[in-house]
Amino acid sequence: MTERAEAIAVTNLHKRFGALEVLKGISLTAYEGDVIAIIGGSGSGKSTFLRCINMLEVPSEGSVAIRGEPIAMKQDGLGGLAPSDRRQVQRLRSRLGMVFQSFNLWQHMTIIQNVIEAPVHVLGVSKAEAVARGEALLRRVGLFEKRDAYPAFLSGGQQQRAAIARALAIQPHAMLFDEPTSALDPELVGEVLGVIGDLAKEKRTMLLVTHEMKFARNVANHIVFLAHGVIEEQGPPEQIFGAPKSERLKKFIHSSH
Amino acid sequence: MTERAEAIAVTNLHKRFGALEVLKGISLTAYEGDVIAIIGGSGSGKSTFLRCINMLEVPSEGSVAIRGEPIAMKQDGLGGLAPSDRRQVQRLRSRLGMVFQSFNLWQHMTIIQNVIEAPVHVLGVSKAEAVARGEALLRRVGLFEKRDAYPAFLSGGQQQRAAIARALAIQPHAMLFDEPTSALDPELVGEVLGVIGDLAKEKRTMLLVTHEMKFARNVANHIVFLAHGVIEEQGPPEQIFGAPKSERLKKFIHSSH
Amino acid sequence: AAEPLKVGFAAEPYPPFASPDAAGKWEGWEVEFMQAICAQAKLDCVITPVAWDGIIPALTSKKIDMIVGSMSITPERLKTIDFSDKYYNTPTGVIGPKSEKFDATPAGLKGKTIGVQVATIHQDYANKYFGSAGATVKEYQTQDEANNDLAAGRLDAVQADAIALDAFLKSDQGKQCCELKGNVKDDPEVLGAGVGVGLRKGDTELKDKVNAAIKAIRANGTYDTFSKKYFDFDIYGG
Amino acid sequence: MSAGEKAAEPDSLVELPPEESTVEATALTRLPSGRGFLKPHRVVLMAIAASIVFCAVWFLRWDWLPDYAGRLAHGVGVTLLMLFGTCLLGFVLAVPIGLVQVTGPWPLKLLAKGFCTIIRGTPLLLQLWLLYYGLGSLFPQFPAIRQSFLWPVLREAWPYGVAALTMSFAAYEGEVMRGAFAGVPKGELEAARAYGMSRWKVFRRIWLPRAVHRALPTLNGETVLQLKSTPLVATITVIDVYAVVSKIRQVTYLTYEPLLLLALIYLCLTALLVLAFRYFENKIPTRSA
Amino acid sequence: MAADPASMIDWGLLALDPPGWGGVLLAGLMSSIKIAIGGYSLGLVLGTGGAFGKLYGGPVTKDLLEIYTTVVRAVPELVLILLLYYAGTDLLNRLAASLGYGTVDISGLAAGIFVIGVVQGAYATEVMRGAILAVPPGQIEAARAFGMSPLLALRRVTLPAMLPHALPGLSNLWLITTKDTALLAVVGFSELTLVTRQAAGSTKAYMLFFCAAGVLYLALTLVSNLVIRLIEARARRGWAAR
Ligand SMILES: Nc1ncnc2c1ncn2[C@@H]1O[C@H](COP(=O)(O)OP(=O)(O)OP(=O)(O)O)[C@@H](O)[C@H]1O
Ligand SMILES: Nc1ncnc2c1ncn2[C@@H]1O[C@H](COP(=O)(O)OP(=O)(O)OP(=O)(O)O)[C@@H](O)[C@H]1O
Ligand SMILES: [Mg+2]
Ligand SMILES: [Mg+2]
Repeated sequence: MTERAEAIAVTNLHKRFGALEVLKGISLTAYEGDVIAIIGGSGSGKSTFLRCINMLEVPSEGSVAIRGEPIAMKQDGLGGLAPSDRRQVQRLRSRLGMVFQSFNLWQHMTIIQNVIEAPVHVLGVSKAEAVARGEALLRRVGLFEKRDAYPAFLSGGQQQRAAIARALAIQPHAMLFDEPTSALDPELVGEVLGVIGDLAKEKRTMLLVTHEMKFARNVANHIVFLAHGVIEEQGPPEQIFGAPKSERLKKFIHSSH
Repeated sequence: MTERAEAIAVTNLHKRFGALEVLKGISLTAYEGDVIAIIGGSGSGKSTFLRCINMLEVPSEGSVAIRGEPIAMKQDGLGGLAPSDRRQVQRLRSRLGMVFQSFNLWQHMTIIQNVIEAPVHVLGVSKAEAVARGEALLRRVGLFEKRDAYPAFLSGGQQQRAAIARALAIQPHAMLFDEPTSALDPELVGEVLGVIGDLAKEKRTMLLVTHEMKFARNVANHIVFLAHGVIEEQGPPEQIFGAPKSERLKKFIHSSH
Repeated sequence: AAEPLKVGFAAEPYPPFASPDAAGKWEGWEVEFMQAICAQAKLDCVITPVAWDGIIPALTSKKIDMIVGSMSITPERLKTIDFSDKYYNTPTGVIGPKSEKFDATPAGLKGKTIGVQVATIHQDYANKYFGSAGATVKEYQTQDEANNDLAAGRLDAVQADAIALDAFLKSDQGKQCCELKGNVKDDPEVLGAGVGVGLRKGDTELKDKVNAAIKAIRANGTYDTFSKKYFDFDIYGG
Repeated sequence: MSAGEKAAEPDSLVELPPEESTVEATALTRLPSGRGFLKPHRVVLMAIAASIVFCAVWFLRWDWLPDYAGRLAHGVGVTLLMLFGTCLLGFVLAVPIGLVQVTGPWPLKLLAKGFCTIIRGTPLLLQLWLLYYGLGSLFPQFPAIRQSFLWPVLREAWPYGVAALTMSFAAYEGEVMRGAFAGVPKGELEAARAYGMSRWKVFRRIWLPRAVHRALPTLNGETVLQLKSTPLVATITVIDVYAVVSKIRQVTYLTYEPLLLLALIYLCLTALLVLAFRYFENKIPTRSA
Repeated sequence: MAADPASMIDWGLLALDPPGWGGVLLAGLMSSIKIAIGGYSLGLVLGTGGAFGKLYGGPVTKDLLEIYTTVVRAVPELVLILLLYYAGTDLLNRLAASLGYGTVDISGLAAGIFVIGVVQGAYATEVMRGAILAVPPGQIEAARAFGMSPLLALRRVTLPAMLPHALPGLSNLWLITTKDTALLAVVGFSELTLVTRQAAGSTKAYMLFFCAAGVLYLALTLVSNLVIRLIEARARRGWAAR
């Protein structure tokens, strides 16, 4: 693993909401091509961890580096941290493709407009080029014919696939998925997992919070089990699912059928 | 099975929405104490079937009898049917406990008010008695201490348990569940299934539309598989899940992991 | 001054003193009076209609410079604005429906409902003499509304300045329903001071000019000339 | 706008906006709450406010106040009477107006819609005049009416004021109730039917209370608007507090003082209304973020 | 009033040229519309600023805006207009005088627009604030996650996304504005209501002119409704049908 470049490096990350410490010192490095699944019970801090990586939540302590470039932080005067360079954050964010649990497609734009929005208005790609690439991506997730539909007219599964295309459109260094299927009806889960599985096969760097154990096992090369704000256990899927060591992990795997 | 009384008898039920025929002649009899699980793909007509039983949807053809009393129907002049005696429908409904997918608790009433509403205002039970019984029911579903809370302040699982208590409060001849857990977060499903499982053990007559195959298998004594508006296959759980005959059922069981 | 003098008129029509026609031209006795004094004092005047509600603030905030609006001079008002000398003072009359017979005396109006325009000397008078004698005094924002209600039978009598009443009685509406019941007994303390031009406090220069002009047009006959067009009696009063 | 309102929007992918966000805009329920009220900047603001009040008292003329205190109090009484009378009557009308627009047969629907459009499309002042000077002055031409026992009432001004304000409130509130009725989740009504309630019972026990509760913040705003509309009755000789103040202005020719007093009176009345409504709203808590 | 009102209607009074008052009424209507458009636009600007100030401003900004919206919404418009118009110009004049300028004369139109704008601004603030709150936070978060700067996110996502939520409120405000212009009569502005009163008072044909004005207002409302519907259809294009 070590010969590959670092894609995301998180060191000693802490996050407090008021008195509640949600993350209690997490360090994790994702190398290029890694597919890391983050599992854990509800409230264990998985989403918070993912959101700290692109500064949607500002960490209380610790540091995050994207492709070797540490995000500059400063004290915010209230005993917490704050990014010191907003432009840097925006630049780094513009190459991290985030896919949300609830899709968060922009409802006032058609699917293709959603997909080209960030390339055109953030990265400055020409519109023609963005559309061409966007259409290719939509074709890839099987949504080409929905290109001019508005999100509200699509099923949940289609919306999530569109969201994935939107995230891919910025040619991201890494993709961040926060429970991409848990807002979907059971019948629609498959189509989205299929698309993500394909991405994994291409060796795209991905961090993936999920409740779908079977899927995590098949797709990830590294599993991180979060419990109460710390990494309780991590390792390759065979080890985590086949030979869990910690009691908590055993119980967790057992309970999630 | 035959020595028990009929609780619900549906004969040759058809339901059309305009040109779309959703139910194409369904006959099914539930005897007292039966727990019947209705399974099937999305759009196969499960909800419609359940709703026809208490006339929330008026059947286009066929008849429904509750405890041997057929619901009187008349032609409505447009080629469809309509209940001919509204009072009869109201009376029969007042002994069918329906639990909805989205709970449908009355938001302007506290939990205990929700529970005593139908007993007091429909069945004419005295308020003191209704409260006493209601509190017992709430205790049973583990919600006694939430008795004076408003539904909006409860979790989905708690709301659904309250809805079950509300349905039990009318001392129903039969309970109708329409996907009682599918609006719940995965972690909350268990608590509701637990309550329903307990009811099943008491041999309450129940019709249960569900996506939870494992649960249906454990709890029901009879499984009905609906596809495209007809009963494609039915029988005891071991047979349906263990030795499905129809291709559709095999595929369905396979797909729902 | 290069700036023309802005003369405020109540935007609501008050014939025969001042009312606009459809072309927006103002006409009436007060319009001619205003023109006469402006000509006399060599002032360049323009008519600025302002709704009655806003006419005093318009004066104090210098949106207009004087008000020609049939404003009665009262001590209470003198605390806030200034007045020129009176330029007319008319008897006060009471009108009522033809079908009913009564006099304009406290006894005659007992038990009747009598309409007056709010915050006028007529209101004070009606309250003092008729209200205390068992009549109901009803306040109206404009004279027109009181007249209308009289015609509609919602009032038994209207007390106002005889000229306004006369104009009403000559209109189609007034001709049919109503007649003059007589003028009220004078009480200089209430009805006294007459109508003056409203001026900003401290604007003594203008006040002097206006007073002088009023005296002059009274003296040189202009006043009587244009008054005759409207009235067949002496509107200046005693 | 209370966020809790929207928590229970029906099954749609996108959140639909509240039916009547305008009127929401007039809802004054969000006044600052007591707790955590005193912050340093607030103390400064209040000091500034106090000094303004002091200036107003010191530099302006208030000597007329004692003379009119009684009449002002009476005027406030008339204003409140008009307000509550017309709001209650208007609400009673608004419920069927809103309801038939949601479920009624089309002729009624059309009628209600037309009523709302016409009333909302023309200024209240015009309606008031049409009623009072138009309709009201037709009555006396019929001796039958003039001789009838109704005449003493019909010749007064207040019935016309009440009628105009009531219709206005009914039209605006009818629209609000339409939205509120339509916004009650279908499932809750269905649940009521599923438990054997008759239509009337569903309406009385579930639909109406639920709709009224949804409409409360808007209702609050509408009531404040109605409070601000009541001065119009002064134009037809009903002596409310506004008429008293205009009279003071006419008598004294003071510009600001009576108006400032009037603004203060309306602020106080509004505050009272808001507190009252807040009390009702809090009776059934809604979950807000 | 005459015994037979029907025979009394003199339609000639509504003729477009004097002595008919039709032209005057139409001119009044035009003035009303002019003021309404001006005041409404100002209200929108104030409302947008106010909404963002209330949501994202500092504590002092928030409190001041709260006072602004509360007071303006609690006090009758007529009182506000008198106070703002006269006290406002009074103060302005004194200020100008103390700075050595002469008195400034503010045109009735400008002042009217200003006053209506301030009143509408308070309501618009609340409409916009509600609309912004109604935008699912995830939409804005997604914009941030893709590296948009706050301004870009505002322009590309927040504003267009809130529009459908704001439109019903804003269109209602527009209708209110058209009727509020009647209040400007007190500052001497010849809008529809004032000229109606003048026409009615001069001719004594009260019913005729009140009805005529009512019809004009109603027509304005109905036309506005049509336009609003078009705008709404456009803004809601991304919305699933109800
Ligand atoms: N903005 C916030 N303010 C306060 N507490 C928060 C906030 N966001 C999250 N939390 C708390 O932090 C804890 C972890 O939340 P997080 O969303 O990261 O959990 P999760 O592992 O993603 O859970 P789930 O599987 O339910 O999504 C929870 O207890 C949550 O209540
Ligand atoms: N009121 C209605 N009007 C028209 N079509 C309807 C109506 N209700 C249901 N349908 C249609 O009837 C079919 C069956 O619907 P139903 O809700 O019974 O399916 P279901 O088996 O419950 O599916 P799901 O598992 O998704 O709840 C669907 O195609 C649906 O679109
Ligand atoms: Mg999460
Ligand atoms: Mg269903």
